[in-house]
Amino acid sequence: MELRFTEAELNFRQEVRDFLAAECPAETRAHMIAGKSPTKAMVVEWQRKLNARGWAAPEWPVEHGGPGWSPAQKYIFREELQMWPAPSPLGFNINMCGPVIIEFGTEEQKKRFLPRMRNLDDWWCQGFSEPGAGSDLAGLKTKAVLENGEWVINGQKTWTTLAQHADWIFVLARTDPAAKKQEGISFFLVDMKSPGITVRPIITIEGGHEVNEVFFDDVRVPADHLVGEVNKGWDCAKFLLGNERFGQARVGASRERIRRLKMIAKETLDGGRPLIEDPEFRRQMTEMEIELKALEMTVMRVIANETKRAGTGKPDPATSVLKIKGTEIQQGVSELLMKAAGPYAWVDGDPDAEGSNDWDVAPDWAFGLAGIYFNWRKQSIYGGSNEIQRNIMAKAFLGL
Amino acid sequence: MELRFTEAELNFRQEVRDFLAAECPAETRAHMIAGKSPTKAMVVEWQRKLNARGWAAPEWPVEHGGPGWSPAQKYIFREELQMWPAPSPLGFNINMCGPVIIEFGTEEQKKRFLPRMRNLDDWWCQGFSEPGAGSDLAGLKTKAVLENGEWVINGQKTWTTLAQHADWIFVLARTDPAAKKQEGISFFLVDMKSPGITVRPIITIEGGHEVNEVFFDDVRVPADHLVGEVNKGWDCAKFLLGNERFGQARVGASRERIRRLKMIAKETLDGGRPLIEDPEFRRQMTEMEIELKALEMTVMRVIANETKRAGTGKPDPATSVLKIKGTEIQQGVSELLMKAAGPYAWVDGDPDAEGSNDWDVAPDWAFGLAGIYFNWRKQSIYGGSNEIQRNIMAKAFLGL
Amino acid sequence: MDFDLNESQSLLQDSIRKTLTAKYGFENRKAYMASETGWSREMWAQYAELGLLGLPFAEEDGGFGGGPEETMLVAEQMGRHITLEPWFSTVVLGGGFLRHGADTALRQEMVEGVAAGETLLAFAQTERQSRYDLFDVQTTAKKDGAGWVITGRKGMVLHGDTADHFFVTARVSGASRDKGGIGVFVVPATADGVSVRGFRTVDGQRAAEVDFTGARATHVLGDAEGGLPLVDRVVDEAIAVLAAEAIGAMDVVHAMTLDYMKTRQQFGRAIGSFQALQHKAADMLVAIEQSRSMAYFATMAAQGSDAAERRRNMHAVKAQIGRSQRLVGQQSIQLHGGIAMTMEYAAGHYFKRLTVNEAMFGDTDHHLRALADAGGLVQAA
Amino acid sequence: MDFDLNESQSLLQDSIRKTLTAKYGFENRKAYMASETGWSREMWAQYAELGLLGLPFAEEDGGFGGGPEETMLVAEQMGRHITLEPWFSTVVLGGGFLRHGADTALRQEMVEGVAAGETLLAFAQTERQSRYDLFDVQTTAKKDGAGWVITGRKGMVLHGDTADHFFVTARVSGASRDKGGIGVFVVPATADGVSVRGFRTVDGQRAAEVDFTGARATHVLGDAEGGLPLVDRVVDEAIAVLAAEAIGAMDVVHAMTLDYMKTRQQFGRAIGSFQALQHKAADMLVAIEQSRSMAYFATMAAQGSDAAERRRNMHAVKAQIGRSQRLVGQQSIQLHGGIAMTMEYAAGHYFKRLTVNEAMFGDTDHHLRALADAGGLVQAA
Repeated sequence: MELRFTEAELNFRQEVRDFLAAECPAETRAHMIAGKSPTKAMVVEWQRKLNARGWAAPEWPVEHGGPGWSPAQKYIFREELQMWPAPSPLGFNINMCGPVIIEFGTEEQKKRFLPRMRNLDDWWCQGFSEPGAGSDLAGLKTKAVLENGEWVINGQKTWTTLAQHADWIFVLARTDPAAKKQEGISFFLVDMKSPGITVRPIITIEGGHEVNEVFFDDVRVPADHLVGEVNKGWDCAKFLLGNERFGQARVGASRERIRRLKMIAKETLDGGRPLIEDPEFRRQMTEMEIELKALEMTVMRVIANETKRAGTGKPDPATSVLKIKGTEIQQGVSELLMKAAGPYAWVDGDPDAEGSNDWDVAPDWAFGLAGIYFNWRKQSIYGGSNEIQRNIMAKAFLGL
Repeated sequence: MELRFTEAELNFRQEVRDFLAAECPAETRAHMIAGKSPTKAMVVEWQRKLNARGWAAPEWPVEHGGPGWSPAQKYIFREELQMWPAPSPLGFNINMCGPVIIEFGTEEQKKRFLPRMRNLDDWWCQGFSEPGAGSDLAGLKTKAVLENGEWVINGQKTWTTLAQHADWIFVLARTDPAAKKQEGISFFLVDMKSPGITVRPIITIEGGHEVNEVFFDDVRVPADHLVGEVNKGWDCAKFLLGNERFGQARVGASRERIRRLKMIAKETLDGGRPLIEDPEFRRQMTEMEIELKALEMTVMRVIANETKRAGTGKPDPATSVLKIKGTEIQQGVSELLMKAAGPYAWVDGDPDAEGSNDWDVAPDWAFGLAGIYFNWRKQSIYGGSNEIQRNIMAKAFLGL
Repeated sequence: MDFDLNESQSLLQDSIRKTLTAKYGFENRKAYMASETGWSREMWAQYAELGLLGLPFAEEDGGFGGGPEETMLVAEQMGRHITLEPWFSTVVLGGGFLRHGADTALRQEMVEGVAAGETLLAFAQTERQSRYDLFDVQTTAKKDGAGWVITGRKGMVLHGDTADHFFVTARVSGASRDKGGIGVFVVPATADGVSVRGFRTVDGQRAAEVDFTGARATHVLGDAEGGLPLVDRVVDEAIAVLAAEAIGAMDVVHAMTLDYMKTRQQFGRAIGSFQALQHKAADMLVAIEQSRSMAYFATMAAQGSDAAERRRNMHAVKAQIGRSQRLVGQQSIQLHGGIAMTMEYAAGHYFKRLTVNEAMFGDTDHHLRALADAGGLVQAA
Repeated sequence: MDFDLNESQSLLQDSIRKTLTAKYGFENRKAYMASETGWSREMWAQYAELGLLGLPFAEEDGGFGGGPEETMLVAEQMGRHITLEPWFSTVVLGGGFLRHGADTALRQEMVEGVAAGETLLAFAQTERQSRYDLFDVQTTAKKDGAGWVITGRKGMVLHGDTADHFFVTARVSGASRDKGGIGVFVVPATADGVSVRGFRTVDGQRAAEVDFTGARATHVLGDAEGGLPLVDRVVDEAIAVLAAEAIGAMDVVHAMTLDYMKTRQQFGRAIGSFQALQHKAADMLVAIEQSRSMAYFATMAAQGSDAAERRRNMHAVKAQIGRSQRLVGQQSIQLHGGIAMTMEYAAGHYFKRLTVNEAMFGDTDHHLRALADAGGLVQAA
């Protein structure tokens, strides 16, 4: 039993920090500290810097350009980026579609897509959810029919994150309408420039454009853009979702937000004194900190078990904690940030946006805090709602 | 719309307070302030004083010795007794079995039992729950068979509160084994001195003897001790349980406990200062107070609706709040009481008991506080657990 | 005790309900929000016609003599439609100052215009450092001849961008957080030295930051150095109104959630058939019913003559309903899932309004602490 | 990072597990509790035989040189059986003072007896006014010739009724709540001026109130006016042990709850098939897994050399596990229903132990506040 990081791991952490200090653009960092999502240009610029350093695809095998890191190094890297904060390697490319192609794709597909993914020459997006298939993803209705050696896709996807930036989309579609639910689904790679694709923005309640509807109207896809076997796309989907071990724990991101919260709470007056001196506010913040510390240790336990469990397919009960607690902490901190700003959190909009309000009306740090609170309600909904997580836990770990 | 008590109601409140001041024995009051259940002698003495005043059976019709109060007066009476605190009229007699006999009983039964119930000449207890029939009461298995003009009862009841004090028990037993669940059940009045009845104590986790198992072994019951029609006992049970509108709100009792809590929090030091000055402790206490105030108003709404809804059989959604919130508040306050006592809450036992510990080892007010906390976990379990309440709400009020 | 409406109250409720149901659907509301003022002049005229704008004023002042119960009914309906018009700022806040603080002359000057929908009012109170403390005032009022000139910056002035007159708290004497030395002054929006920067709030309302630079007040309400009790009284009434608005909004978003649960299918069943979700919906009902009780209590308690007791009660109201509305808002989103995260669906807008309503005139933590510091509601033994 | 046991740790865990499984069933425990001492002398001898009592002491002192990880394993098993013997007071608390505070002579004098199960120790700390503050000491130590005499009353001394020696905090100088001026003294139970009143605690353990009236100490540990850092260190280690005990108890009561849910039938189904109850059981698992993580952290952090950081970390441990164990304890009762409310069923006893464990050396609120006052775990930006 050894509950500490090794010397080498601590050195690696410093190496990552040094890289961030040297290479992450100050503008990107400031933008993210203010609570805003990095722009497309920021993400692309950063991903290419990571790629130049060989760090663009932490989870990939070395032969495909991965850095060959241990689970602990991957963890350190992920958390340090979140804490800085800097953009993470683009999830659609690196954590979702890339690993599926590596696992199930042809040599041709690997050669064609993986290097461009790593360098963000292509921005990918995910075509899974549909209006009638959310928690019940296998209920999807989009269908693909083989005609003259090409697949013809018709249907509608929704909640497609950042489809407006995307060059490619990976799509689950039903290829055997007669088969049972999970069977008869296939996994396709589709060029977003294909005729018949329409992207329609969904504006979320805080006013942001993050997700989209994507319509497929007789979209033709070459036969070699199918990944794995026909009608076995559910295997790809399960594999992809199963890779999401740590994605929603976001320990580093929460730590960064708590730092921000403490800064704001020092600047805000409450009862004539800095808010951070209010015992009740401090208690609420401290509760987040203790759960975050426990979550950090939980992540480490899962990491330490990774190698051992590899191949057994037996998930660690601690894994299921990561989504629930990770999102609870993030939502809790976003609520505290909004509360800390008091009445000034109510100012709508983005101070940098064209034709926006005159942004002298509230302190700089107050902007967007309510928006983040509203937007982050999504965290307990997407990626398998926290209720679905509890169902899974009851079945998989509790035997109920 | 008139959201206040009338002058007459306020005068009535004063009348009740004057009566309590004049008649409720100081020893009984002190005993209850210390958090202990009143002894049998205390309950009997007080019930007889109430009966002498004509207040023993607030819910009964005047013809059977009820005081003829309005719903508001009943509320005021109930809450003032709890707040004093003084024992409430014995629920088994006055709120449970009495009303059933009044509604379903024969003239003979009324004459024989009601006056003795009112004066607590007979102490009643409730024979409903069984080991396999808790939340699912209609799953009961105790059976009664008619033999030579007498019913013969066999079976086992459990959670029978204060059966050790009881002269009589009202019992649900299955009289038609072929009928469907709720059908084929009858309601019996059984003398506890009948041969074949065995009472076995159940000691609860805090060490108290409050509930019992009651075994029926060929217990013979005269035919005229059946209430209502044969096989229609479920109607009596439903009626009885439906009378439990306010029983678990216990607003007055919670207010009394909060007063006690404030007293203790003034005497206890925390961080070298009275605990009541600690902001976090005060916040927790205040949260109880605000929910209690809302609950008090909710009770009043239900009362105000009583007359209007009488006969429609349509329950007020606010009613379902009373059990859930009432028990949450009581449990919350009991937790705060224990916490306030700090390490001294850990001393086990009753300072008045024979051969008990030397009770100088902790401040007087600390005794039994952990025990009450442990014991009161029952509140969200019995009388239809809070989960069952939510099921009922979902069906009856939410249409889910 | 009687929680039923009398006949005239029922008529009042019906008339608002019908009007808003007909003209304040979700699509209407979007159009109103997109308009130049950010709310509907047409609806405002309707409110005037229905008598809502003059409702709480005495008949001799040109009003209809409605009491707090009538205002509660209006507020609940406004909450049900999360309306955008400046009813709260003009009739409740401005109207509160007129009713409780203005002399006959000022009432005669303004009430008629308010009742007719011609005069809009706003309360300029919040300052950068004040957060939720009504007595934390740095804006100054200086005697200048027979009148007063006001200097200072007020933020988050609800509907400050369309107001004709501001009721402004300003300090005549004492230090920033002294409870004495504060007056309530009336400053027309057209006065020299008034500059207004309007913006939208996250729940779709309008607000403004207002600078007063030696702006001349037309009136002072009562004692220029003893205005705080008046502010407290007006705000306590406003808290009762916010409570009723919250009830209306919670009722609607809860019903919307239940409807969705009954229709939305996942795993071949309506999601409303899942027990874990049923229990969450039941917990929302518990919170709403407790809040409804508290809103009744608020309407009664806001009229209390003992200012300290009244404040304690209103702290309790704000804290209890605050907790409830946060739970109801968050759970309504959670139970809907993704759909409620979109601008095109109504639930999110209710959630946003409930969020702002919770924090207005002090959030849950603020009032919980204030009540705790004041000794709570239950007297110690 | 490696959370796996090495071979000797696995052997240790197996040996305790086997012994306790065989000899510490629920019925055994009841019998031990009903015995004269309130715990089992036989089990105590077994612990000695297994090497548990000498485990954490250095080999040169007569111990087995076990580290904090080994102690954690023992504590977890003790928690799984909610044992009654004075292991915590003798080995963890008393042992902690011996390891960190005693000179070679005292260690030589006592460790062997402790390891052999012949010497029992207790920590006399709590006073009426002190609540959970280790530095709030009014008991006095006065120099008398070459030694010290102790006067004062100590309450809630765990296993004080069977202890052979007390480690007593007493004030040599300064005011009641000064952090300086406190020493840790060793007083034999047989010394003149020591009087002990034993009692049972609500979770079935034994404790005592102990009066010292001019009782002569046999030793003082280190600096007689600078003993608080030693107390802090010993208590921080004890907190890590309490954490591991809580994990053991939570694991068992959770498993017991799941078993019951699978067998108990209501409405014709196992109650474990109801989704709302499944979700509660899942929430318990989340809490337990988070606590398990925190218990590992505790074992590591309690060894920290920076006392301020170590204290902050232990505050976090106590607060996080405290919240979790309250939830797990309460929910295990709720999910069982009535059966768990009875003395004859084990779950209630776990609930009671978890309740006392939560408050020992400071309850959740205490540590949450202490951590908040110390600036939390995350550095501000």
